[in-house]
Amino acid sequence: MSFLRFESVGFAYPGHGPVVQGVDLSLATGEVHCLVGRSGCGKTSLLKLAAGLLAPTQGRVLLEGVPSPGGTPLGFVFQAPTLLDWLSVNDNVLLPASLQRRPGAQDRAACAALLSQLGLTAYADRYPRQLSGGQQSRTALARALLLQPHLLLLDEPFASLDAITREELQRDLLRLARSRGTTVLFVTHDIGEAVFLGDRVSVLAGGCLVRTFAIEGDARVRDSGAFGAACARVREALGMQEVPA
Amino acid sequence: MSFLRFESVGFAYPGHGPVVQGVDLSLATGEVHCLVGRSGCGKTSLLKLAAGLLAPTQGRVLLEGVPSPGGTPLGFVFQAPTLLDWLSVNDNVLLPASLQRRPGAQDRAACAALLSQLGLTAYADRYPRQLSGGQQSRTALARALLLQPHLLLLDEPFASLDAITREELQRDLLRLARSRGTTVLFVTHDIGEAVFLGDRVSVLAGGCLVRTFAIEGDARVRDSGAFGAACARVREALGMQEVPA
Amino acid sequence: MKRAAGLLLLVVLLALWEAGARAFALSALVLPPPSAVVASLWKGLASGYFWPHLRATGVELLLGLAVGCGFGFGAGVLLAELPALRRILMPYVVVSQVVPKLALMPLFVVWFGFGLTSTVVITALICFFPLMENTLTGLAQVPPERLELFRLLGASRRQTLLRLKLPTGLPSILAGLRIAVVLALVGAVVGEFIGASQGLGALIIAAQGSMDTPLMFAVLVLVSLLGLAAYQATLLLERRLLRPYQP
Amino acid sequence: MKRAAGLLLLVVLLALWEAGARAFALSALVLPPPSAVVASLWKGLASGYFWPHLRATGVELLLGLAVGCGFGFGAGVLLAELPALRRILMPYVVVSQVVPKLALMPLFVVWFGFGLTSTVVITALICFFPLMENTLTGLAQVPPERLELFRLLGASRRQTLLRLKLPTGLPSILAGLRIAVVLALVGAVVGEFIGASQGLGALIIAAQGSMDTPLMFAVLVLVSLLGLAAYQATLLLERRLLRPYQP
Amino acid sequence: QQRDRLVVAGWSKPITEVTPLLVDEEKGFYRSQGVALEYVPGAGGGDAIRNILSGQADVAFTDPGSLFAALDKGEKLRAIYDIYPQNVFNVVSLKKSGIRGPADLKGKRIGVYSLASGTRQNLQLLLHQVGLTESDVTIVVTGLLNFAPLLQGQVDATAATDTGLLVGRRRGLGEVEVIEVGQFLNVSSDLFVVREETLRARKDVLRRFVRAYRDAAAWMLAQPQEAATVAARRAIDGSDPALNLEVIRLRNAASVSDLTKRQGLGAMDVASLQRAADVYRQLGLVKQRLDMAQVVATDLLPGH
Ligand SMILES: Nc1ncnc2c1ncn2[C@@H]1O[C@H](COP(=O)(O)OP(=O)(O)OP(=O)(O)O)[C@@H](O)[C@H]1O
Ligand SMILES: Nc1ncnc2c1ncn2[C@@H]1O[C@H](COP(=O)(O)OP(=O)(O)OP(=O)(O)O)[C@@H](O)[C@H]1O
Ligand SMILES: Cc1ncc(C[n+]2csc(CCO)c2C)c(N)n1
Ligand SMILES: [Mg+2]
Ligand SMILES: [Mg+2]
Repeated sequence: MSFLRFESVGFAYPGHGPVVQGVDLSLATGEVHCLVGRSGCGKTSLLKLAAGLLAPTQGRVLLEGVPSPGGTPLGFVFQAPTLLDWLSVNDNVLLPASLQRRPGAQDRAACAALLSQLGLTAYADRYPRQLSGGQQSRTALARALLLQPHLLLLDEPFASLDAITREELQRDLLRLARSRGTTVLFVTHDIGEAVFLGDRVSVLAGGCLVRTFAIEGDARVRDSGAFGAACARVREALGMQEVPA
Repeated sequence: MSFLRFESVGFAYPGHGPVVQGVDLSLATGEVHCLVGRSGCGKTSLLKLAAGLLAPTQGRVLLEGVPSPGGTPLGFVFQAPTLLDWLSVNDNVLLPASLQRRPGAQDRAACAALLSQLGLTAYADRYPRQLSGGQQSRTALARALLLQPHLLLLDEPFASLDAITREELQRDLLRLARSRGTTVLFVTHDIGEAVFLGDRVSVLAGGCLVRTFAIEGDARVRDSGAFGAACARVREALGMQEVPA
Repeated sequence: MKRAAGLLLLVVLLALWEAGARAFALSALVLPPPSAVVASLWKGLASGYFWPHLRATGVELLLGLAVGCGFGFGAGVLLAELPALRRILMPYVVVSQVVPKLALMPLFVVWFGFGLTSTVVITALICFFPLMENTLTGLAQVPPERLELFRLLGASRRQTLLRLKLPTGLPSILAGLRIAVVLALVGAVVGEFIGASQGLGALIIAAQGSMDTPLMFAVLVLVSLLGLAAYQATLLLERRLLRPYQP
Repeated sequence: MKRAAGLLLLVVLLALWEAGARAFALSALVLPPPSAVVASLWKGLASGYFWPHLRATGVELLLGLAVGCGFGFGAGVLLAELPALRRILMPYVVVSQVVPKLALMPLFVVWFGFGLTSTVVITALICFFPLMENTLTGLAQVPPERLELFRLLGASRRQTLLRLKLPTGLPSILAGLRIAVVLALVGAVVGEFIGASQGLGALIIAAQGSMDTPLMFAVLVLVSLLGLAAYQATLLLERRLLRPYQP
Repeated sequence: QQRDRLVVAGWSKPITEVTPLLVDEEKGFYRSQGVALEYVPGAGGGDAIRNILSGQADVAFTDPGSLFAALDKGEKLRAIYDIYPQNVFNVVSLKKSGIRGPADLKGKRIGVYSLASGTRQNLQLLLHQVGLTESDVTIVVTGLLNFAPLLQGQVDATAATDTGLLVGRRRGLGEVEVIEVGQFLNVSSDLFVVREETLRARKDVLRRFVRAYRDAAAWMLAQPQEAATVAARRAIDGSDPALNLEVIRLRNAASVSDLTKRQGLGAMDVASLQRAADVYRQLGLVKQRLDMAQVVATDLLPGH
């Protein structure tokens, strides 16, 4: 059984034309699936459909066999970091736990570990307004990871991070997903990132899924020829002529 | 005389340690200068110092010879698109003009041209909340460009754009800056972008300018070896070991 | 459906009141049954007795509201823009509010003369405060990034106020207006208790004087209807002004 | 500095008032000079005459404020969460506000008896509304993304209210509280105009009855001081609660 | 000893004027009659009557105007004691205004406390005596501080009571012309009124109350000095014993009449009340013909 499944899903915002059309896609448990596509093609909408934040106007979205949102614990990173201004970084990260219980020592330890992994330990007591843009994104990421959800829906989580942090976090994310069997749906504009992270990469255009590529294990090494070739195939599907060096 | 000049500039947010230290930098008129650096290293703060939104706690920032903010018309793109919710895309883009005068036919034409160039024509009458993340960034960019300012301060303007749009806009921006002699200070996390756009690329770390590279004209071609070499040098200055294919 | 539920509730309440008044055999001087109130209301309306009073109160309400909201809004803007002034003037504003207008009415009459002016002054004084407080709070709610944006765009103070702070604070300001409208009517009616020989407030006192409780309640019904109309008008205005906020 | 400016203004105003009262040789009946007011104030305080009344009003103010704010906040939350209820109940709320409490006082006396209860009810009724309106508005100001966040985190309705909507609406709610505090004092004093033999309101009426305008103004000074203290306490509370909002 | 609780609803706060109701602690007039007396305040004679109708009080301290109005609405009420047989209302004008008699009031602006007050009703009575009505003058509501607008020239005359005029004079009213309504229609100013039902059910307690009040009033007549001292403690407006004394002197004067000299304090003048009721009817203040003989209950007073 697939973990997350779109069945000919269509969606339109009330009063506007369709932004997602006839999307059929299923993610196996533990799969890391990347979504690329031009700005405005419907990636965020698809992610929100997966999370059950939007209800499909056509078809259905199944999460572990039940219409989303079911009971599956999921982590979501919004495209813009959505932090609560009146909570410190620490409390923002602990929010998912504190909504379920009094955060215990274990939660606090998990939070501290995430903050340290994301280079935010020194900022744990600051308020969001006192952070740089990238620090805010990382806080939002830490929050999504805190409860070790079975499904991660990430909307360009690394967009405002520098190359080093970004590559570190890509590796961390991959390790984490593999070790815990977390299913990941990952939206990105960076084709290299998609190829590096994804078991499969889907290309979305005008709300339709135009192609899905399976990425072979040897394409995972960034300076391999297979990596470059996979990137080239995705770029082509996106309609880009030029290929990089 | 340099157009924009930092003279041993230091800055600290009240109650916190310094985030910008001893920065000396000057941009010639018409120069496109890219700023790269790890998340939290002080790029946004430096940009705000240039704009006069922050006042240096040490040294001074001179814009056309006078302490910033002087009278120099400048365009600023914030790291997060800062649009006014109650105005349509059109009105958001026209805002800089409408704060100076009743927007005339010329302003409206400039706005329409920008929207078309940025692929937003169809969205001119929408409100910001009805846009995708990338569409919002583009709206903010259009607003910064509307009045053809002499100085552009751009804080990761293309971060949430897909590769195609991004490369198109990079070319458009370069053309525009060259033709009008606009000085540009451009913050990005994408080293390729920095090398492609910049006449010079500065690397910031912990609030200090650690290196500034001049990019030769032949490094401007993306699939050239010079481009790769320039990228590699910047990566190295940033402390990245690994080099791409 | 909702309208029906509302109407049903009204009918049930009135029936309970009528039944209560009958069951406890309460004197009509204490709590008249709704039937008596309706009869009195009808008589007053049909004979034209109420109209001049309704008009007088309506005019005072509108004038007082205009003056009070004008000053309240103006003061809110001023004190929001000049925080130093706030610390100095706020005590006077608070004092002007907590001092019962009813007690000062005799002096108002001495200062402003009888009739319209005094009542309008009271009305304005009363509805001034909520609008001021909410304007003050609303204008302060602008996110700092947007203020930075306006600074960068070289917006004047006036423009920042009119085109950024005001739209941002609008929901809060309109909440103040809703409170102000309601208080203004109370102000007008209470002002008429002492300073006037016309208007619904004067009518209430006159009815009390002749111990005509059904008449008094009939007038209270008129006051309520006037209040509901004014509140509804505010809601309509609000819906119009806030349209771009809920796309 | 600001404190000094404020004090200076006060002194200037009082001096003007005193000079005016002397220059026009106004009868104390029309406007007593501040010196007479201060003398009366001093006498009342020193002889202990004022204390029981001040206490009575203080107690009513606190009780009325607690009840009124409790209900106002509760109603605001309820109507914000159940918009259908809002359309049905709002007319009753508006009516309860525009009907002058002074006119209803006799009924309150019938229902709630004399003294404390009636005055507390009036006070509560009066300060209920601004808090309700501002709570209603404040809770609606949550940006939709944050609501989505809470939905995703599986927050219950209660949690969304307590941990998202409430903190977001806090500035607006506190503006409502500032208005409520001020209105509550007016409510308590006006309630005492009719239904009480104790309290600053009763004292005002008694002073008017014996045309002792200096005494009346002295009591008004007490009312003002009480109001300023209550308002200042609200500001302090506000500063504490809003601390995380202004980092 | 078990005492019977009895609540008196007044038209005012517990002020010096009603000292006889406030002195039980010191003088024990009511205690000794086995009555536990309580006082509830009101703002006007109408309040007092409403408070007995709603069961909040047993006895109303109210003016005849309010009594007539309530009777006119069909309430079953009985007057049991004439507190002030003298009409204490007057119309005050500045000397320079040239108003000497009621006829001079035509076309003038005249202040009243409120549209619901006895000052207005008595002004109407006065105007009626010289064939004028309210529409021949301009009625202006001034509130309790009614002499301020008179001094400032915003009204030409103002309706007041004897105590009002007294305190007004003390506060510097100056030379004034006073037209006393009592000169034209000397009807009682205040009565004790009860519901018929109360009279039936609690006749004995009421009788003891009336006796006690009469003793208190007699004491106030005999010992005005002492009364003024006690009032300084008990009355909300009594902080100045010298003023208290003057107020008490006026109330003492209003408490006695030829009739009371003959029949004792509180004696009811049915004929005078009937005359007043008839005038109220002519004025349109009441609609029905009221038969005061049916309303007055004289059998509570000693000597009956
Ligand atoms: N308002 C503030 N108060 C205190 N510290 C702040 C504030 N804003 C930013 N900082 C701190 O200053 C440092 C530099 O911030 P800045 O926003 O300039 O970083 P940046 O280089 O733009 O990072 P990013 O790439 O993540 O946007 C960061 O460590 C940040 O935590
Ligand atoms: N609330 C809304 N109402 C109407 N249209 C909307 C709304 N939100 C998004 N859209 C439109 O739906 C389309 C898809 O939006 P979506 O946010 O899914 O794009 P995206 O692929 O995430 O783009 P980006 O890369 O720019 O974030 C866009 O054209 C956008 O204009
Ligand atoms: C001695 C005496 N003085 C004044 C009044 C006051 N008063 C007279 S009638 C009335 C209200 C009528 O509804 C009021 C307040 C009084 N009763 N007795
Ligand atoms: Mg998106
Ligand atoms: Mg930044």
